[in-house]
Amino acid sequence: MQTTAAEKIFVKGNEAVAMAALEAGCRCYFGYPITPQSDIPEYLSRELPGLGGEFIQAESEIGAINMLLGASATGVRAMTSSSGPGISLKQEGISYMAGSELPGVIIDIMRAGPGLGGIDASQADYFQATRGGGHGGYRIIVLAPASVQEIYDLTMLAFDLSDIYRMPAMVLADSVIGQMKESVTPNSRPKTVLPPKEWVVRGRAEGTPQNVVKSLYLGDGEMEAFHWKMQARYQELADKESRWEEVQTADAELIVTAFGSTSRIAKTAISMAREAGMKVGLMRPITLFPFPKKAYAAISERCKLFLDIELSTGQMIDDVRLSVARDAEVAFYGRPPGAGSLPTPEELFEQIKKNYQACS
Amino acid sequence: MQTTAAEKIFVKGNEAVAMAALEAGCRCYFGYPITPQSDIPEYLSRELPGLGGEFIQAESEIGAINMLLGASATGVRAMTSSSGPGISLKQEGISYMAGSELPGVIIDIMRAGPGLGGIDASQADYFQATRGGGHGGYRIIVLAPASVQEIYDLTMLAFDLSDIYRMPAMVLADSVIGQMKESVTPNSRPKTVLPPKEWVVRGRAEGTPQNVVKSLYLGDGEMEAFHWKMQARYQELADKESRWEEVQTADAELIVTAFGSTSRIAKTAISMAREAGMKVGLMRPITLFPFPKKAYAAISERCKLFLDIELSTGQMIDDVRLSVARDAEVAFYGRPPGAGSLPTPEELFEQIKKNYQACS
Amino acid sequence: MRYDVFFAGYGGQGVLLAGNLLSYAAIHEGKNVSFFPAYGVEKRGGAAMCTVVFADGDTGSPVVGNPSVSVLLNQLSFDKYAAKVKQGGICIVNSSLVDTGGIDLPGIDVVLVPMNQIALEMGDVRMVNMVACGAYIEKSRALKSESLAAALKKALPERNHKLIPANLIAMEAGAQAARD
Amino acid sequence: MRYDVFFAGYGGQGVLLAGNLLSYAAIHEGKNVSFFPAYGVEKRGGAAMCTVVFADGDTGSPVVGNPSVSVLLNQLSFDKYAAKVKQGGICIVNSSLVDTGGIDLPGIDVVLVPMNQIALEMGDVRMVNMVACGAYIEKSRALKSESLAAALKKALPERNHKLIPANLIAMEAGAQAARD
Amino acid sequence: MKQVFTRPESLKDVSTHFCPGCHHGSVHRLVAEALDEFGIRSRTIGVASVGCSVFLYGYFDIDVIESPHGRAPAVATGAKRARPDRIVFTYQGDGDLAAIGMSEIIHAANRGEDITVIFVNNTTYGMTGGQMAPTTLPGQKTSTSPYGRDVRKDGAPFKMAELLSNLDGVAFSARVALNSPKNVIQARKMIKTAFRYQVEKKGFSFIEALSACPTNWGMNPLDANQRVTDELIPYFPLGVYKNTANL
Amino acid sequence: MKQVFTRPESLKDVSTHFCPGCHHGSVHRLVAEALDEFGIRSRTIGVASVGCSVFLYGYFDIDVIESPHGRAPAVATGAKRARPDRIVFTYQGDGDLAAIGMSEIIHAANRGEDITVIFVNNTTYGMTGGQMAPTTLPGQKTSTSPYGRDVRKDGAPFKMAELLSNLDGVAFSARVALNSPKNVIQARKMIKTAFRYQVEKKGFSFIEALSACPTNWGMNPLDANQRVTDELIPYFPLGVYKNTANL
Amino acid sequence: MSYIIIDETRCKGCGLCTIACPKKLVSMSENPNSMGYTVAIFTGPEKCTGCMLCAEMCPDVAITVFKE
Amino acid sequence: MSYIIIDETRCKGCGLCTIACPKKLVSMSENPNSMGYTVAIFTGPEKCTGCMLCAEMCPDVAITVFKE
Ligand SMILES: Cc1ncc(C[n+]2csc(CCOP(=O)(O)OP(=O)(O)O)c2C)c(N)n1
Ligand SMILES: Cc1ncc(C[n+]2csc(CCOP(=O)(O)OP(=O)(O)O)c2C)c(N)n1
Ligand code: SF4
Ligand code: SF4
Ligand code: SF4
Ligand code: SF4
Ligand code: SF4
Ligand code: SF4
Ligand SMILES: [Mg+2]
Ligand SMILES: [Mg+2]
Repeated sequence: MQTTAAEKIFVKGNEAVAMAALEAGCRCYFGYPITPQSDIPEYLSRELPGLGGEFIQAESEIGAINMLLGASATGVRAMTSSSGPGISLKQEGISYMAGSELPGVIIDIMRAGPGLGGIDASQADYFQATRGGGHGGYRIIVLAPASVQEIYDLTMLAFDLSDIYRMPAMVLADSVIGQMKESVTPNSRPKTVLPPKEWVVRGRAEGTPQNVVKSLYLGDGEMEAFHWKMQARYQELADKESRWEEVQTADAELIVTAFGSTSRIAKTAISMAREAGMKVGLMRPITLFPFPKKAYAAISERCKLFLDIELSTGQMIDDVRLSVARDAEVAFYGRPPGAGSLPTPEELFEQIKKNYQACS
Repeated sequence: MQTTAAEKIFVKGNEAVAMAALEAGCRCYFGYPITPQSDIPEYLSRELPGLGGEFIQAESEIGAINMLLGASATGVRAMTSSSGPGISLKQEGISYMAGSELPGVIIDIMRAGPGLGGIDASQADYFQATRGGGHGGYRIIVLAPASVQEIYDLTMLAFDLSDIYRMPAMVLADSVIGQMKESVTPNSRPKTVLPPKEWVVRGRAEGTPQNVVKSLYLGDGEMEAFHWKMQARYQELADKESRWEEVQTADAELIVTAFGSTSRIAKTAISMAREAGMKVGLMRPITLFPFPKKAYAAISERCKLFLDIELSTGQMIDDVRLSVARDAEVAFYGRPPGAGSLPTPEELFEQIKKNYQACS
Repeated sequence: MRYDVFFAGYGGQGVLLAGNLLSYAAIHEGKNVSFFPAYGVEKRGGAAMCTVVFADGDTGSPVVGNPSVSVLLNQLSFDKYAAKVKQGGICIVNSSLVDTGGIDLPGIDVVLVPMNQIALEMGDVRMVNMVACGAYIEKSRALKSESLAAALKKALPERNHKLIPANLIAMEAGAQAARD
Repeated sequence: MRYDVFFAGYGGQGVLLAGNLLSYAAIHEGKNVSFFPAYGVEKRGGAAMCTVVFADGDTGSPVVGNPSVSVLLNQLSFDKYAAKVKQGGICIVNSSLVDTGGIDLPGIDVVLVPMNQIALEMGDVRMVNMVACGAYIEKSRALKSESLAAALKKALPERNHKLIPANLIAMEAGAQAARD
Repeated sequence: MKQVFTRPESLKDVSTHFCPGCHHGSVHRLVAEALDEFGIRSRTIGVASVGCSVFLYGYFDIDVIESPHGRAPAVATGAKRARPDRIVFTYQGDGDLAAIGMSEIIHAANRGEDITVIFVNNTTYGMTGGQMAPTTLPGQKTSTSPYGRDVRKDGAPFKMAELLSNLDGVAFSARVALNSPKNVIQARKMIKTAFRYQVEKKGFSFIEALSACPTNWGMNPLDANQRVTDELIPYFPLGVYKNTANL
Repeated sequence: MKQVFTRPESLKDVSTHFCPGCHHGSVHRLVAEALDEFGIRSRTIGVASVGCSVFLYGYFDIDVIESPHGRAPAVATGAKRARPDRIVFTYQGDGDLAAIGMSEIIHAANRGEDITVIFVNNTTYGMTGGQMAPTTLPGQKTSTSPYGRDVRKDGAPFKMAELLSNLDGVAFSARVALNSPKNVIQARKMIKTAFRYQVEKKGFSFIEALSACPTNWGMNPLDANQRVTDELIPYFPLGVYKNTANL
Repeated sequence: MSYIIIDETRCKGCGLCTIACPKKLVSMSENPNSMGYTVAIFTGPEKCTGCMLCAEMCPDVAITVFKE
Repeated sequence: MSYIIIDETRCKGCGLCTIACPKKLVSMSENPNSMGYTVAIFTGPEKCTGCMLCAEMCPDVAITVFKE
């Protein structure tokens, strides 16, 4: 890492993740190589040993997520990272972590799918991340950065939220954000007050209660009670932790909505539209779960036309539709993932024009 | 299997699945034991060898789904079955099958989750089934039976639809349907005209083109084209294959909507409501993907109040909300899965009363 | 008509066989039947329950909140399920193992049958479930006893068909006890 | 001001290093920078591309559909990307390897620089990317050459710092060629 | 009068859900005795697997992590690496360890994780109702091998104690049985050795315990116990397969 | 003049994407020659894995199924059981087979599936850029073992040809190399034997091919080739580890 | 003189103790406990050596042994 | 007299053939092919025995061997 005069460093998104994890006090990393995120384990394999931490290249993504489960259960901060196929393999483990109320950070640098797909940027794993690709109807925290600085900051936030709400937290980005280099101010770990981890499995010393990390609930009504407890926690998350960015929405007649890398492309397209005299704004969810429903509802009181842009055939659009006012319209422009399919600002500008004209 | 005079047989839902698979010409089964579906492999381990078929108890659910992939690629009819944790483990394989346009039938007898959870009935894996728990934004056909006869019939249908549309098809039930015994008429295989499988990998004989089953698309725009092709196929599915059951919806002022086992419980509750003079009907989706959007839209033109009932904190409700008219209201009553949490008809009747009164 | 009956006991008391038997009897009478079992986590000695619904038309819900008839074979089942019986319904209790403790179940016809004792008298404590079935058809009149006789052939594996006569006698004894 | 430049060539031509170098130069001038690379599937000899966007304010999209400046180092890149250059933009071409085939790019300033030849003359064909950078700053005037000199220290690993003077000469040669 | 045999402290004073004659109970007790012996209860983390032993936390008075089916060695790896001063053991069935969990056990063993693995081989899937396991004997009928295990299609039973001893990372590997007092006493010795290896940070230690599952074998407890003698031990010979201290 | 050496028919007449000096190309050719030799091209199904060899279909003129990373043995099992008269082989890298795919290879081998497995061991993850593999040598630096493989934490490299030969289901297991004409010729013989076993329905056959990955070893092709001689072969001895026809 | 105590509530009637005792001092009763298991009983303190083999064998840790 | 033909478009210049030939009849040129690889060249048909070792060694199957 070379630092500039301004203390900024110019790094890849993936490297920023690794740096932020270390700053957040993460001392255990378990992962399995997969493009386009392998810079993360590579960086940590260099840095963790010197910090007294543990780096394991697991035998598989399943090994990795279960090592994360084991480490998190003992109360340390730990992380794994992967991409599409590997994240699919982790679904059972994530479900167990959610069912065991375990924290733990999962980085998902999305690539094109389904199947082996390709290594190009994708947003087609939105459903998998936000709806729980695993069984049992749990949810996890999902944070969607749109810049290298933000992936740094959100990785740190993921550790805090995960500890506070006792559930896995995922940073959901794609190969644009993971491979892109930008200048980053390596912020130090925020002084968030974290709840004590009394539930930790670390040996049942005399006089302390037995701690058990488990997801098995067999007593009458126990599992149901767990679900309602989680439901309340999700609501609390929505109330306290919803994050989003609005750009020029105040006077907008068309609101583009997009997350992560697409929001970056959209921003330039919106500048082009503004230059062309169109009142266009951007609504970018930063937390995908909790989805900033209220913010969408509020915006849609004043602007009735949305254009949702995704690197998929449309997934977040469900959340947008379920959030906006009933009389709002949500148009869609999707470029499913794959080589040569990343939209350009010019292309999105055309879409904005088309929809803007349709409305006026 | 004992047969009655009427040629009906009295069997468990799980056994009906196995019988239907054999009738559909399924000759390869790959699975791993898990409650509450182990009757399926047990039945097939007895019957397949005698039919010249192959039964493999795979080393794991991952082994099983990949054996299914391999067998399906050669053009035979093949199947796997599992429940929550096992289905989570199959997600990568399902994504590969979807990405490779492979047919194949997956039976999911849902149990309580997340994690190890419990073996009681659940509908909390609706999102996993219908949104693709795996990566890459694919969808699979999802059929939701509500009786033993229907799980028999839909299992056979799953094989046909899977072959016709070249995508995995899932029968999504729960331990109520899987463990329940009812009389079944063992219908014979419908005479559906199936498309020839020219894509099959069976050895590249001279003069025939090389066949490759793969999900890797690296050429510019290739993967995107694949996504749009699939999107068109999903639309075709929605147009041609949407299935649902309506009961007494014509004059209904409140429409209960539920799938699978809950719809059965709801039916009795609705009878109770009708007896009490309330105009209540039932809308039961049989295909969860494709979701019968148009049917919901049509009903919601005449009835504005829906009560969605699920064994979860609410998943199908998203699809209901996204399908009904904008001015329709969708209330929710959920019993998340777990021991002692199966709702009773009496309980649902109370919910119907409450919502019915609220509306009138 | 739509009938429902709920059986509960511990594993080994033959609860599921009883449910199966009634199911086959109902099928014999041309009814539609839903038989819905449930178990505890133990392989041996755990709880076992089942619900049988039969009707001329649709069986509707396989789950019944307030059964019209419950047959409760041990204390745990009684404590947990007796109060759930529908108003006007019947609660048949294995009084050999259950202490009803003078519990009052207003509006419910509580029928005490010393099933273990009767079964032992018949020579095999494992016939508790047959005694229970006898008591059930006697009190509910939902099925004919000929149907149960026919059903035994379906519900029992071939190798146990020799036990059918003994089972029929046990049923009759159960019916008799319930009548008294 | 917001600047963007697109580099493309085959692996081994140093496309990514060139992008990094310009990035550091822009950072040196206090700009915000987004450097976005892309590769083909081959480990060796495949395609390599990158886009650098730098601005005083937000860099916005790291993806650029119609670059203001493209630097195309081989035939494949030229064939695929030349026509994408923005109207009024600049297309710098490695004429040592690219046959522009008399293709007409109206509204685009096509600058032919025989980069391989120049690099070979400088003694090392691997300096093609430096020649390209020189041509770029000459034509775009987006960055100062001092900044590139400073940037070399950041972009090159320590062990290669001895090559900096040679690289600077190569850049100057590239600039010179573009000027002519 | 001195009480010479009593329940180990690390075992809770409760009844188990195990069936009559199930050897899981015996293995539980021996593990608890080892924890008592080394005085490590208060720093031990048990890693339960999915199978009849899933209620480990109900019986052992120690902290417990319940892992997904087959993944206990990975979970234990995470826990041990995070807390190297703790004693970490897994307790796994044959379906768990040798079928779905094959990759995790092989890799944890090969890495030489400093953990102890207690592997209960009862030649069947107990919890799910007696399906064929990777250790089901040739010809053995189970609910998914109704015509008996056919080695030509299902393969031969895995001998895990032997297989793992081929890996450099394994410090100790032994197979024991619980079918006679003598074997129980020998099993205790082996289980203690396995934990001693961990206490002394000597690396990965592995115990395979041949166990009876009367319920799924369709036998009464005495016959099931006899089957261990007559069928299991001849196929899976008892003994120490690796002992690096001896090397 | 007779053309004595030419490209096998089963290999398409195209350039590969492999790096200069990569032995994947050599292994491809030898497998193609075996298909030619037995005249089985038209009934062969290749099962590709994920790794540098993922483009199998681009180079072999045969039908191909591409499997998820590590799962080729399961995919091949499904294909072979469905079509027992076809010749089915997998082609897998060391990351694919010995890391993520450990369970699948062990179980397919143990079941004695009638397939042939070609295992290319280049001691690294080629496709993803040179991370540590389960076969990375002690001390070898890779992008995720920047200080060299530490056997105390990472374990010793797996010797798959030896490990698998412990399983009853394995009929043939051999290790070959491509670093000299002599070894190439020997490799051809072994690969042909492996396919012959399948043609004759003799069961599971396994070939481990030690291979150079100049790119990720950071070496030129000649040095990489030399490393196979100097470092790989001494650690992974060549030879036949199991040959049931000889037993 | 030694003796053993069999905890009735824990005994599951498996009978393994009966084959373990070299003196055949444990046998099965006909009495079911609260779980329905017919439990084992100790038949002779006279000959008991306190060798603990019965206790070693009991999977349910239902036996306590006392020795002089 | 035997000889070999090296397919220029296939050769990746790895040099493995040069160490394979017992007669040292293959060497590396300075000429890059269309992919930029400097290809191998056959230097002497006089001494070639047609032993095929060069071809066996070539990972890219770029060599064809002709023998009398
Ligand atoms: C992923 C997954 N697959 C399957 C199951 C179902 N399951 C629970 S326990 C078990 C096997 C138990 O057998 P074993 O490991 O031998 O333990 P035992 O009960 O015999 O002691 C299985 C397959 C599960 N819980 N999770
Ligand atoms: C589930 C999953 N995890 C990870 C990857 C990424 N991946 C692709 S190839 C590969 C390893 C390749 O190494 P190896 O098997 O040794 O083959 P080689 O390229 O060396 O021939 C990995 C980890 C993937 N595609 N899928
Ligand atoms: S089923 Fe078998 S393993 Fe499980 S508790 Fe019963 S006897 Fe033990
Ligand atoms: S990266 Fe290595 S294994 Fe892959 S093609 Fe290049 S040399 Fe071969
Ligand atoms: S202690 Fe020994 S002698 Fe006494 S009862 Fe037990 S086994 Fe028999
Ligand atoms: S061994 Fe234990 S559980 Fe079994 S009969 Fe004897 S005392 Fe009872
Ligand atoms: S055939 Fe033999 S002698 Fe001729 S060039 Fe090749 S290696 Fe040399
Ligand atoms: S071995 Fe083949 S690819 Fe390598 S230099 Fe010789 S001819 Fe070229
Ligand atoms: Mg077992
Ligand atoms: Mg490799």
